[in-house]
Amino acid sequence: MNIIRSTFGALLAGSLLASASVAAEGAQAGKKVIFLGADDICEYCAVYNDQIRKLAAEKGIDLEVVTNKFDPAQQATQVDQAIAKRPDAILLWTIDGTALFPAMRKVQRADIPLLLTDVQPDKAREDLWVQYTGGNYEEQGSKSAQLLINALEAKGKPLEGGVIMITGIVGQAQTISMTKGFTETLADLAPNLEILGAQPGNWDTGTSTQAAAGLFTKYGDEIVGVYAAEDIMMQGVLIAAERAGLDPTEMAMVGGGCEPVGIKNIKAGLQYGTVLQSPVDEATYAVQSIVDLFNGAEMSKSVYVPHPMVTAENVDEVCQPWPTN
Amino acid sequence: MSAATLSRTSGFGGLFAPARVQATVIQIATVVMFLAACAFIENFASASNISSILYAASTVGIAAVGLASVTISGNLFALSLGSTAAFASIVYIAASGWGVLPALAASVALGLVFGLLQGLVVGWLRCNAIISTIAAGSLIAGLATWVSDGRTVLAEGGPSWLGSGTLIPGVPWQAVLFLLIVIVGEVLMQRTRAGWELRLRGTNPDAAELAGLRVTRMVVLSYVLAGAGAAIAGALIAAQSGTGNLRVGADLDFSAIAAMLVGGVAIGGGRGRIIDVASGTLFLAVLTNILLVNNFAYEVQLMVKGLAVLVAVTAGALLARKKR
Amino acid sequence: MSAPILSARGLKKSYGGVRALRGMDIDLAEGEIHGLCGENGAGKSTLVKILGGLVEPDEGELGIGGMQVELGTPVDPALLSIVHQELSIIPHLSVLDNVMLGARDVGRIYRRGPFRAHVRQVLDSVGLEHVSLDVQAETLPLAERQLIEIARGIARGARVLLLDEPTATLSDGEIEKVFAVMRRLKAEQGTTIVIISHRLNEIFALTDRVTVLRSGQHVMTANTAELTNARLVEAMIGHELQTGEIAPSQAREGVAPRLSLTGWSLPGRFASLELDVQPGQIVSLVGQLGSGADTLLESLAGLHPARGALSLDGKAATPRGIAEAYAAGIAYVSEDRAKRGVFLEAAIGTNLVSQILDRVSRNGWMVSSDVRERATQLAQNFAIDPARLPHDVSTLSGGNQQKVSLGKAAALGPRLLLLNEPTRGVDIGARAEIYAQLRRLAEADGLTILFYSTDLEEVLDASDRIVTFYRGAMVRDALRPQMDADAILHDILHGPDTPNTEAAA
Amino acid sequence: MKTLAENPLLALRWLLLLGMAVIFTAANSYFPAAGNIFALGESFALLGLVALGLALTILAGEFDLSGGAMVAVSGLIMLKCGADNAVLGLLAALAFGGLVGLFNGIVTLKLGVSSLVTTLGVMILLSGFAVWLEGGQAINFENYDLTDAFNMDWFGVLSPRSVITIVLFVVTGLMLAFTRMGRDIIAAGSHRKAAGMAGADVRGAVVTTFVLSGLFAALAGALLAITLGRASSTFGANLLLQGASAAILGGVALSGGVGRPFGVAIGVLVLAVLNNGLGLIGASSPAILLLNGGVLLIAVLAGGAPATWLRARLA
Repeated sequence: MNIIRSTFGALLAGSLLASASVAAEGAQAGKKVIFLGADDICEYCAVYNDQIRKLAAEKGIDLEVVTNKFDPAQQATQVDQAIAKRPDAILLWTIDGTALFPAMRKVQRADIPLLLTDVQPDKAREDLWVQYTGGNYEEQGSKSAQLLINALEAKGKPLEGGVIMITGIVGQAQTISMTKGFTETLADLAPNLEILGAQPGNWDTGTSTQAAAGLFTKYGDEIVGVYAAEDIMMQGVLIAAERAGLDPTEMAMVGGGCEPVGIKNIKAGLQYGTVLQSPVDEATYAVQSIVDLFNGAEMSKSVYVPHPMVTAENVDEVCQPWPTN
Repeated sequence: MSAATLSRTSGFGGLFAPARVQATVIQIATVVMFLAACAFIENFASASNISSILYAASTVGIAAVGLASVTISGNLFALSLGSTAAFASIVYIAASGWGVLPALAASVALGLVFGLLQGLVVGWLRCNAIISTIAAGSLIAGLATWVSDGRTVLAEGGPSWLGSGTLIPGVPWQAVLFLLIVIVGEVLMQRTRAGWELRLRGTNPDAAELAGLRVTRMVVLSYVLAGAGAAIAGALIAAQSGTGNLRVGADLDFSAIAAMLVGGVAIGGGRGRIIDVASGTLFLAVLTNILLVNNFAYEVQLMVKGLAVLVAVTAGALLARKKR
Repeated sequence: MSAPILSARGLKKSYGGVRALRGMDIDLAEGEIHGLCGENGAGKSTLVKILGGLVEPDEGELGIGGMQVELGTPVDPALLSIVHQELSIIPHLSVLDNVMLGARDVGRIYRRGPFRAHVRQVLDSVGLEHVSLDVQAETLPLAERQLIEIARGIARGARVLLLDEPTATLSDGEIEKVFAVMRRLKAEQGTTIVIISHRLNEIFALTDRVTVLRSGQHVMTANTAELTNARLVEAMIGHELQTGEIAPSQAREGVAPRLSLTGWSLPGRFASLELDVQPGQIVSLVGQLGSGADTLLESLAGLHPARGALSLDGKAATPRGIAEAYAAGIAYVSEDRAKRGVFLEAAIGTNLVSQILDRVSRNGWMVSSDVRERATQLAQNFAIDPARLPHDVSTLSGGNQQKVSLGKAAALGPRLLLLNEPTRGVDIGARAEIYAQLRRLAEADGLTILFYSTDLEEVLDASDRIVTFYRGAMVRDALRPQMDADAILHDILHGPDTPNTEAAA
Repeated sequence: MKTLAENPLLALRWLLLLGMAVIFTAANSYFPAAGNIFALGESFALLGLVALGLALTILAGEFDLSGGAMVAVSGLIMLKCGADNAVLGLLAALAFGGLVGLFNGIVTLKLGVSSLVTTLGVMILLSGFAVWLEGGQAINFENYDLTDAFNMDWFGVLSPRSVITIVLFVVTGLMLAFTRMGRDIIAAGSHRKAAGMAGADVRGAVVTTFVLSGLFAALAGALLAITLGRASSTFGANLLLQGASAAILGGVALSGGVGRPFGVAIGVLVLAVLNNGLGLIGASSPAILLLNGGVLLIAVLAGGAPATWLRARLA
């Protein structure tokens, strides 16, 4: 936290300054790319935004960052705006998984190459974009299920009993995919583990605390494992468990993201593990995607960032602390 | 007791006077609902579940008490509570190295300053109350984003007594703080000159002005209290989780408004007491907890909450009319 | 008598436990002017609202123009139209729209053109020649809004026109114009007019017949010509009443003035004036709207930034705001009781002490014994039932609300009390009580009282000294015994006698 | 100077609008480009309809908090009922919006309580209903012909949505100025009791504004769903506060009876241009929040004591 970090001018047009051209090699240098991303109010997004600005500048890409307060309607108009500016490419973080197909069609008709990041829409429409780089939410959910089973095994518990889920905001594409991946894998690998209840934690610690507290009251000792889609929500689950007098080390506590608070909890032994999704990785992949595009490299439709399972054993090697500036 | 001698709330009949009937009904409903849940829902009466209800009620309730001073003084409501709480959560965690009380004091100071500025804009410069607080909410959120750079701040060390300590099992310190604030608020509002002036201002702003009451000061005061309430709520949320970020207090504005209105505070000003805010908050917290404990789907929870607001207000209006 | 144009039978209406009307019959003849008298709470307003279809009675029948009317649904304004006591003028609509509001002959698409000429003519007839049709009503003074409301009733061409205290806010000159229109409507169009008024002289001057209500019941209907003032009052209150008039006290020699104004002026509102008033004197400021008399009163309370010097008991005390006025010992009672005078939704006791909170509190904490004591004492002084102290002011009648408003100001223990329309909308009985209380304050405490009123009866009944105004300038300053109604009317309508003044132009 | 003296807020809106247009054009040459004007029109269409409905209820002395939540619900209804037949979906969404408006109006009038309270309940209820309708699924719209039709542009700048919105603004303006209902709406908001006594159709006026507010919000939601090809319970979350800001910025007084659709349109434009321009120059999140707050603060100061002081000085 640095209060006097930037002047108001830099604040207003941070992206323009950040993209001041640095001598860089490759066909991408000097190309104009518009990145339509998410607002800094979400920490993950803030790290991603900082990172992509930095990496693009290194590569000499003229990157313009436009953020969005998780409002698909606003993002659709931002796509219109971006097309009007005739950039060499558009990099799009679709706030809502599928809301932007019509807007993507406009980009296609305008003959502007479209790259996607972070949120992967329905693959049936992948003719609309050149490449997706980023997380695979269904895989993340699936890995979380796997990790939960590993945790029970590691603790020497049978694969039976109840599991509760704390999900993201209801209706979001990520939430839908992660939930799907988790439930399907769990049903496949451990049919005797029953999902007792699921409540949204809205990517927020406080909401997750209340939601988990309710489920702990209802199911109490029946619960052998908890899946929270994000580490900051697992933090809420841990608080609720402590209040309910439950020992988190006795349960399979699985989060997601390998966020700073998750690293802390894993090291403290309160949380068994998490599944990595790093904003640094995602931003790096996205910039690579831009570089590949302009250098005529072969582009596969989907490139996923790695989602290794993380436990106390490998947390230090896998999870890099999020950079601050 | 001056409040009792000069208002219709005295005596048993006063509880059901038109102006008080909604508040009384909600108080009874809260108790009945609570007892029924204790009897019929397994584990509901457990210490951990009671404390979970109290944690949820304390944060929203403290913000709602502050907000109520704005409403009772006749300025409808403030929409800057959420961002004030978010900023306060960040300040609390950043300052938590100094200890719990200094960190709490730092957050409250922040809330006081933001409240004071809004109070001056609304009270002294006589600007539109709603838009001023929407503008303030946006400005505060902007400052908080700038200062925090969007990052979650984590507390050093383990949980503090304010975050997870209890007086007795089931009664967290946060609930004690809430109770204290309600009592102090109630006494200030009913028994002090400033409280009387604030309520009279809400009843009739023009008459209060012509009666020479200190209306500007009262309006400023109400926003200062609202800012402080929101900041304490933010600090408490931060203390619970050991984290502070911009998402804290995302639903605080409308939760606090709903709690206050359900409790029987009139949106038009002048009517309602601080204890009503507490009972409205507890009513919604118990209701939410019952739904959560029974694992009702999120959509059902929302719809029941919406219905509760509608029914409480409808019943209040109908009963008040019948009494007339 | 030919078949009545309006005939009501057995109207009953209760609000909760209160029986507002207990079986009321009334017949109105075509083309008569009919006075409706009764104290506040007698049921006049309820009757009017039932006749207009705004309130549904519990029982009863109503026929207008030979047709049975469905009770509780608004009556066609072309048949019966009401001019309400509370202003029903919409601030944000134009004068034209206000006059046309509620008319039934306006289509869904509202074409204003065809109505302009007619509305213009009606406005001219009530003395609003100078008011444009397109100006927003909120920009007009209270009296002009009342005239627009009367114009609305007239413009609808109703066969029955009900006027509920139409003159309460009007000056005498305006009242004369309105009455002239009423007489013309009756003569030329055979309109039946019902008028409710507390000003009995109006009843005698205008009406053909009078109906008196008391406690929700019909007491009598009589030809006005056969009535005396005393008989009418007796019918209204059920017993004889000493008039409200109070013997004026004389100015005393050699007593230093309480209030002194030197060079007191407000450019554009009133010209520089000098005025000395002794302790214990009750002075009325009289003038038509725009004469500056009301503005003068308000300026003494610091509500307008006047120039010049104001001193109290020889000490300079020019207030620059209402709070300074109170601190200096000047109290003010507003004419707009509901909006600025009292806190309707707060307890009577709270209201009574609301201006002396600093005196019933210690270090910011209210002292309950002091509150109770002061409130009870004030209630007794102003003839308010102390048992009702915990009840809201809104539960009181207009007269009792006004007593609360006065008590609240008197609680300050001021040296100078300023009253704006001290008894507007207050019935005869309560009026007498208020005048008596003012006199007690003046005599016992040596309080100086200045009031502004548009009610000639009130001016003559309650003052020791009368100061008249015309177009922003003082015309005459005389003791009550030297003044009568004709003199006052002459002053406020025509100004000073000198033929060459501006006023004559 | 005369206008500024008479109504500082009115003049300020224009100053803000023109000032921003000049600054943004100078900062980014794409601001006046056809494609950007088109994008501006789309923002105007969504916020405009919600703000217009809200403004009507404020004009009649009420306040409809449920507009934002209605956008989410109506979008979901549009796509769920209109999967095969878009017209059916649109009609269903509009019917639902109208009925909720009717409910809001009738409950508010019957209870005689502030509509802030009743519509707060309805707002929470509707958000729950939206999540229920969605049922944890992504609701998409496969009729891309219709979507394309709504995304086409006329003369490069106007979309069907913005044209529909402009037409509704004009119609609403005409309705208020030249119909009996319009006059009664202003009367009901300006002085409710007086309007009733004068014989204006107060109940009809109040219910009409709520129904229109519900209809406009439902239309905004349905059209949004068509153009995005998607509906979600998370849509419309920011619209309530923005709509209220736009209406009041547009000169609508919370006390009722004051304000006209034309002013509201300008208020909506101020916010739309501000956010469009900030997005275009790539302003950072804190800058966007601070400038939004700043513009509202300027607008609010123009309605307060500083403006009165200024007016006195200039008059």
